[in-house]
Amino acid sequence: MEIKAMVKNRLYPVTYGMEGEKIRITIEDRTYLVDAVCPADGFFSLLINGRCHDAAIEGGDNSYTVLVQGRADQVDFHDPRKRRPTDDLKRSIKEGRQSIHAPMAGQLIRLLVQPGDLVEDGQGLVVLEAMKMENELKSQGVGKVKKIFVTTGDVVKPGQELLIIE
Amino acid sequence: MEIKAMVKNRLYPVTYGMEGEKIRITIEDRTYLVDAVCPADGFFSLLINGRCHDAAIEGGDNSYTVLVQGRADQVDFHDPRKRRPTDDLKRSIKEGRQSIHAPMAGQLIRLLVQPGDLVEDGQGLVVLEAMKMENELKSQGVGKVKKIFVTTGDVVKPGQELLIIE
Amino acid sequence: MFNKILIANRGEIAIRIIRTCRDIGVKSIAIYSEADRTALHVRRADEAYCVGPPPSIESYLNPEAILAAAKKSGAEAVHPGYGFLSENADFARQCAQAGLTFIGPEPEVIEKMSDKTVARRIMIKNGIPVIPGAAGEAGSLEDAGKVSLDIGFPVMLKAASGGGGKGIRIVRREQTFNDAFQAVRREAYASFADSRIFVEKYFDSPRHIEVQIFADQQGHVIHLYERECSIQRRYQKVVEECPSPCMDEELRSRMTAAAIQAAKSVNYTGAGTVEFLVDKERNFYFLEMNTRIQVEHSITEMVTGIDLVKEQIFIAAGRPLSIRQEDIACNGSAIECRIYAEDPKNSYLPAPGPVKKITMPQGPGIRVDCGVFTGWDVSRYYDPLIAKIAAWGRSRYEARRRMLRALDECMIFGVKTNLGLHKQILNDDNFKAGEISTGFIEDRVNPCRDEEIDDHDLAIITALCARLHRPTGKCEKTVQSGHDHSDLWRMASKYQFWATRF
Amino acid sequence: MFNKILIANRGEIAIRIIRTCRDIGVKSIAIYSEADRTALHVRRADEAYCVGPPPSIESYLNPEAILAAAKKSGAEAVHPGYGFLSENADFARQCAQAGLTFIGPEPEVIEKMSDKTVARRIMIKNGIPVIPGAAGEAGSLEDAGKVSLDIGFPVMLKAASGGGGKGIRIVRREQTFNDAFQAVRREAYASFADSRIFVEKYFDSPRHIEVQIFADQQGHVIHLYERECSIQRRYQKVVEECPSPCMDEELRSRMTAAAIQAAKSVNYTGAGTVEFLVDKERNFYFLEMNTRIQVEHSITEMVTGIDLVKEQIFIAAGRPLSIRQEDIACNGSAIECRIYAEDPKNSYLPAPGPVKKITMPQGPGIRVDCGVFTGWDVSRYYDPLIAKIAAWGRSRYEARRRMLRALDECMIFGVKTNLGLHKQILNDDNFKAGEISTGFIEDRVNPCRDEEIDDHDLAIITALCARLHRPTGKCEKTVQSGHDHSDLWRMASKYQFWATRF
Repeated sequence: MEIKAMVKNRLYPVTYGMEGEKIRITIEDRTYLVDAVCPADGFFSLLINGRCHDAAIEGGDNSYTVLVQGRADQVDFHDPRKRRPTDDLKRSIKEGRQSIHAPMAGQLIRLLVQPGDLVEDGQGLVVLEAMKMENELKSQGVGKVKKIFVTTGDVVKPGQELLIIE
Repeated sequence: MEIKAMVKNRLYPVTYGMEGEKIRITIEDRTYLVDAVCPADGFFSLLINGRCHDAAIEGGDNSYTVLVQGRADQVDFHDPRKRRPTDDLKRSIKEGRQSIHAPMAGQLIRLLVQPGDLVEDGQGLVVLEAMKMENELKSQGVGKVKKIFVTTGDVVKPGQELLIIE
Repeated sequence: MFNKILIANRGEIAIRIIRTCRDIGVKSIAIYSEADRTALHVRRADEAYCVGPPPSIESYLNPEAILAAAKKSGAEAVHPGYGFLSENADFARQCAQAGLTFIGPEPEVIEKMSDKTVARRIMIKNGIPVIPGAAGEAGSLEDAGKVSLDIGFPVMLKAASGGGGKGIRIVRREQTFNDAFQAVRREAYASFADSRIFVEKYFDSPRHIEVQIFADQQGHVIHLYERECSIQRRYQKVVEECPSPCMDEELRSRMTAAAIQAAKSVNYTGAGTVEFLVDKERNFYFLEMNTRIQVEHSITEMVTGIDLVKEQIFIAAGRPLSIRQEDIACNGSAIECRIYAEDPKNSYLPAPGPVKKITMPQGPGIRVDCGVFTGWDVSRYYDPLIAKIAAWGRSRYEARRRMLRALDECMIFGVKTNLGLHKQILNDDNFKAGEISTGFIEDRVNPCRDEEIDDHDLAIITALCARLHRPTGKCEKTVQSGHDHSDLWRMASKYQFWATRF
Repeated sequence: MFNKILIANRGEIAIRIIRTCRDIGVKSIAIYSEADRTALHVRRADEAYCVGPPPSIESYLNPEAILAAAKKSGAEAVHPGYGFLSENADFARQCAQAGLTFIGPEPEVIEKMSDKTVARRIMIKNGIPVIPGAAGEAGSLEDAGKVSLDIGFPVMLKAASGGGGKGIRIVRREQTFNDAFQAVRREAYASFADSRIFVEKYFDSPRHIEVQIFADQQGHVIHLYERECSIQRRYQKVVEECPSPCMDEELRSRMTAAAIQAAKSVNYTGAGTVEFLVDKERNFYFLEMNTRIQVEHSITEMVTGIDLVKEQIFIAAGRPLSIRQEDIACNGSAIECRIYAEDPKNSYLPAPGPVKKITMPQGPGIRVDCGVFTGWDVSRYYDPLIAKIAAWGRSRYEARRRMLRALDECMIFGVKTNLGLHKQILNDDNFKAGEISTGFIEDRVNPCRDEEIDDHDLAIITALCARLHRPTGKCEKTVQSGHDHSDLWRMASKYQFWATRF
C-alpha cells in the first residue's frame, strides 16, 4: 500500500503492509518493522527492533497530531487511491501557507509589515499587547505578506485572523 | 418529575426539578439543591449547600456505578413514565436476587450449602481453591439456595455462575 | 558500569528499576509476557522483548526465554526485582554462566537463605535468636507432635518451601494437631512439591520487624534501619512503616547488629532484608532473610534519602558502598500503603479487571509508584498490586495524616481495591498509638464496615445528574456562554495582576 | 486553631493549601470565578463559593465577594496564596475588620514592603546592601539622567509598582536614555496607574538568590536557607534550586543574616522571602521582600522537611515556630521546574486551551503539584501554570538526573508547554556546572531547537498505525485471543509463584 504523509510542509512517500502481526513501513528509503498496540484510547506503544516508543495521538481520518519523544507533530495523509486526491493536497498546501492568528486577546499596537512585503523565517509581523506585555508575533517561515486584516489599535479576540503569508 | 432509584436492594422515591441553574432533588423526605457540573467525561462535581463532592460515574440509561466519598455504589432507576415499567423493575429485582459467580478461575473444593438451604448474610457457600489459597465465597444477603450449577472438584472459569440464591 | 540492564520483572517494581536506570544513564531492557504487551513497564523501558505466554511459568519464570532476551538486547546485567526469579539460585547461576551479572547475592547465598532449615542452622551457629521449635523439619507426625509438646502450644506448622501465607497452620491444642499436620503436608506437597514441615512456637500478637542491610564486594556491611511490617492480611504485608513505632535505641542496636551478623555469616553482597518476629516482651527472633529488594523499600529510601536500587546496581558492578554507616540518618517517618485490586469483603480475593479511571495522589510528602494506567486491565495472571503510596513526615503523626490525605485523593474506578481498608487502618486508635501486631487486621478492621453506611443520597444524586446530563458528549460549562469574550478581556486587561511577581 | 480557612486563590497553590488543611484537620473553603466552577481546587476543597465573573478583578481580586464568601462559610482565617490579593495591604486590613485572620504579615508590613522606595530606605537604614541608584524614585527625566550618569551605565529603569517583567527597561548608553524613560513611564502608568520610576545600576549576568525566612508572633525569626532563582525568562522564574549551587558557608551566613535583619527591622510575622541580586564578585544587594508564600516554596520543603504552609497557619493562629534555627538541616538538593501552558517559540506567550491528555511523573524523589486534569481547559484569564515538578536528590547531580527523568515521564497533550525548554536547561553544560545567571535562557537556550530536528519518521509511523487501527473503539489486544483461558489457568495454577513472599 502506498500513501503520502505531510509533516512540516514536507511530503514523505510511505509504503506499508502487514507482516504477521507487525506492520512493515517504508518511509522514503527507511524501512521499519513495527509492532504497534493501543494500550488505551489515544495512545500507541510501538516496538521497533526491540526499541520502545510511547506515543499519544489525536485526530482521525487523514489528519493527526502525534506526541512522541516529547515532540508534537502534525501529520497529514494523502491517499493516492482516493477519488479526489486534490482535496487532500489542497489542505496540505494550505498547511504550508501561514495564516497568522492572535494567540491571545489583546490590542494591536504595531504592524511591522505591509502587504506585499517578503518576510524571513522568524521575522516579526505584528506587536500585540496582551497581559500587559508587548508580544511580537513572528513568521514561522519565508513568504510574502498577502493580506492584513487589522490595523494598529484594534482589539483582537483570541484566534482572530490577523494576516496571511504565502 | 418523579423517579425511583434502587441502591443495595432498597427503592428510594426521588423527585426533581430545575431551579435556575441548579437541580432540586428530593430523596424520600430529604431535599437537596444541587449545583452539578461535569469537569471531564465520567466525572461530576457537586456543590450542595456550599459543600463540594467529586464523583466518578460509569454507565448509562438507567443503570450507573457511582464512586463518591470513596465508596462505589450501583444505582438503578425506574422511570414511572416509561411504557413498560416492568422491564426496569424486573431488572431491579434480579439485582436483589444473588447469582454467585466465580470471582477467579479455580477449583471448587467444597460445597457448603445444598439447594433449599436458608442462608444468612455472610454465610459461606462454596470453597474455591485459587491462587493456591482456599477461598470461601460468602452470601451477600439472606435467602434460599435455589440452584447449584457445580459440584466439588469442578474447575471453574472466572465469571462462571456457581449458584443462585433468592 | 553496565550499559544495559535487563529487568526480569513486571509491574511497579520493573518501572521502579527503569527509573533508577534512567537516573544513572543505563539503558533498561524490559521483558513481557503476551498478556503484558501494553503494560506500563514496557511503555516506559528503552527496549522490550517478549518472553512467552501469559502464565508466569512460561514467561517471567522462564530462565531460557529471559536469557535469550538478555542476549538479544546485549544486556550486561539482570535485575530480578522481587518475586518471580529473584530468589532463585539456579537462575542466578544461569545468568553467571551466560556472562551476565545477576544483581543480587551469590547463588550459594540465595540457596542457603531460601532453605529455612539451613538458614535457621546458620543463625543459631552465629548466635542470632531463632524461634523455639524443631531445629530441622519435623519428619514424621510423631516427631512433630513431640516437639510441639516440648515447646508448648500454641505452635505453628509451616511448609519448608512455603511463604506468602501458603502452607501455614496454627495449632492451639494438642487434640487438633494431627488433622492440621496432615492438611499442611497435603497443601505443601500440592503447592511446592515439597512436603517438609517446620514446627515452631507460635506467638500471639507479635510484631513483624525487618532490618534493611547492604553489603558490598569489599566486605562492608551496613544497615539502613528497620521497617515495621506487622500490618498483614493472610500473612501478606499491606502497610509498612520506617522506623518502627516500637523501636528504641537499645532494641534497634541489638536488632541491626544481629542483621549485620546474619549478612556477614554468609558473606552476603547487595541488598538484603532480615526479618524478625518481636514478641510482647521485646524479644526478637530471626524469621528469614530475603535476598532481594523488598516491595516496601521505598519507605527506607524516604527516611534515609538513599536510592536502594542504585546501590544494588553499583554494588553488583563492583563499586564499594557510596555511604558509610555513620552517614546514614533516620530522618522523619514514612508509611507505605499497598493498593491491591482485591476484594476485602470477599477474603481479599484478587479482583482483576479493567481500570476505568485512576487518579493518584500528589503534593507534599507523597511518593507514588504506580504500575497501571487508565484503560489497563489488571491481569488475573499476576500479583494484583496496583500501586504503592508512600507518605513522609517529620513525625509519624505527620506521615500518617499525609497518608490519609493521599488515600482520599486516590481514586480507582473499575476494580475493587483495598483503599477503604487502608483508611480504616490509618484511622484506628491502636494504629495511631503504634500498638500494632500481625493480628491487627483481624482484630481491629472490619472490611465490610462501609456496608453499614446506608446513606446513598450522594450516589443517587450523582446518578440522577448523569441521567439528566445532555448526552451530546460535550460537558456543559454553562459559565462561559453568557459573556462577550473581547469585552471581558478588555476589562481584565486593565486591572488584572495575576502574572505579577510570583 | 482555626476550624475553617478560606483560600483566596486558585490553581495549584489553592490545592497545595487544601492539602495542608487536610493534614492538620482544618476545613478548606475554596472560592471560584465563573470560569473555574469545574477547576481542580474546587473539586478538592471541602466547600466552595462563587465570587464573580471570570476576570480576576471581578472575582479573585474582589475583596467584597471574597469576604462575603468567608462570612457565609464561617471561615476564621484567609490564606491568600501568591499573586492576587496576597500582597494587598488593604485586603489584609479588610480581613481583620471582618474578624478574619489574614495568614500573612501585618498590613503595615505588607505596605512597607510593596513600596520599593520605602523598602529600600528601610534596608539602607538597617545596613543591608541595596543596588546603587536613586534613593527614591527619579521624579523627572533630568533627575533620572543625572543619577544614571552618577552610577554609570548600564542602568535599569523600573516602574515603582511593577513586577513580573512589566515596566522594566535596560539602558546601556546615554543616547537611548530619554526614549526609554518615556516608554517606561507610559507603560507604568497604563499598567499600574503609577508613573513613578526607579533608576538603578544594571548588572550583567547576575544571580537571583532569595532567602526564605519565618517569623512568629513571639519574636523568633529563622531562615530556611536560600533558593537560587536565576533561571528566568522575561523576568519570570522557571527553574529554581535549593540550595544555590554557588553558595558557601561564608556567603550564606552573611545573606541569611541580612534576610533575618530585614525581617526584624519591620517586625515581620509569617513566611517571607528576601530577594537578593548577587553579582559576579559575590556581592549581594537587596531587591525586594515578598510578604507571602512563594511559588517555589516546595523545594525548601524538600530539603528542610518543613511544611511551610503549615507553619504559616500555625504562626497566624498565634503559635510559636515549631522549629529552632539549629534544628533545620539543609538535606540534599532540590530542583523545581514550572510547567506552563505557553509557547516558548512565540515569545513565551501563554497558550491556553484544552488539556486533552496529561500524565504526571512519579517515583523516587519526585513531588508533583499539578493544578489541572485531563479535560481541563487552561483559561486565558489566569496564570497559565499547569504544574510544578520538584525533584530531590542526595546531591545536585542526583536531583538534576531525577528531574530529567521526571520531565521525560511528563506528557501533556493539547496545549503548548515549556517542557522541551526545561529539558534543554537541565541538559545544558553551564547549568550542570551550576554556572547560571539571569541571562541564562537568553544566552544558552534556543526555544526553537526542536524545529531543527527533521526526523519525523516516528510521528508518521504512529499516525499511520492510528489510521490502520480498527475504528471499532476497542483496542486490539491480540495476545489473549488465541488461548483457552481455563487451560492456561490450570497450567499456571500448578506452577505460578507470583504471590509468594513479597
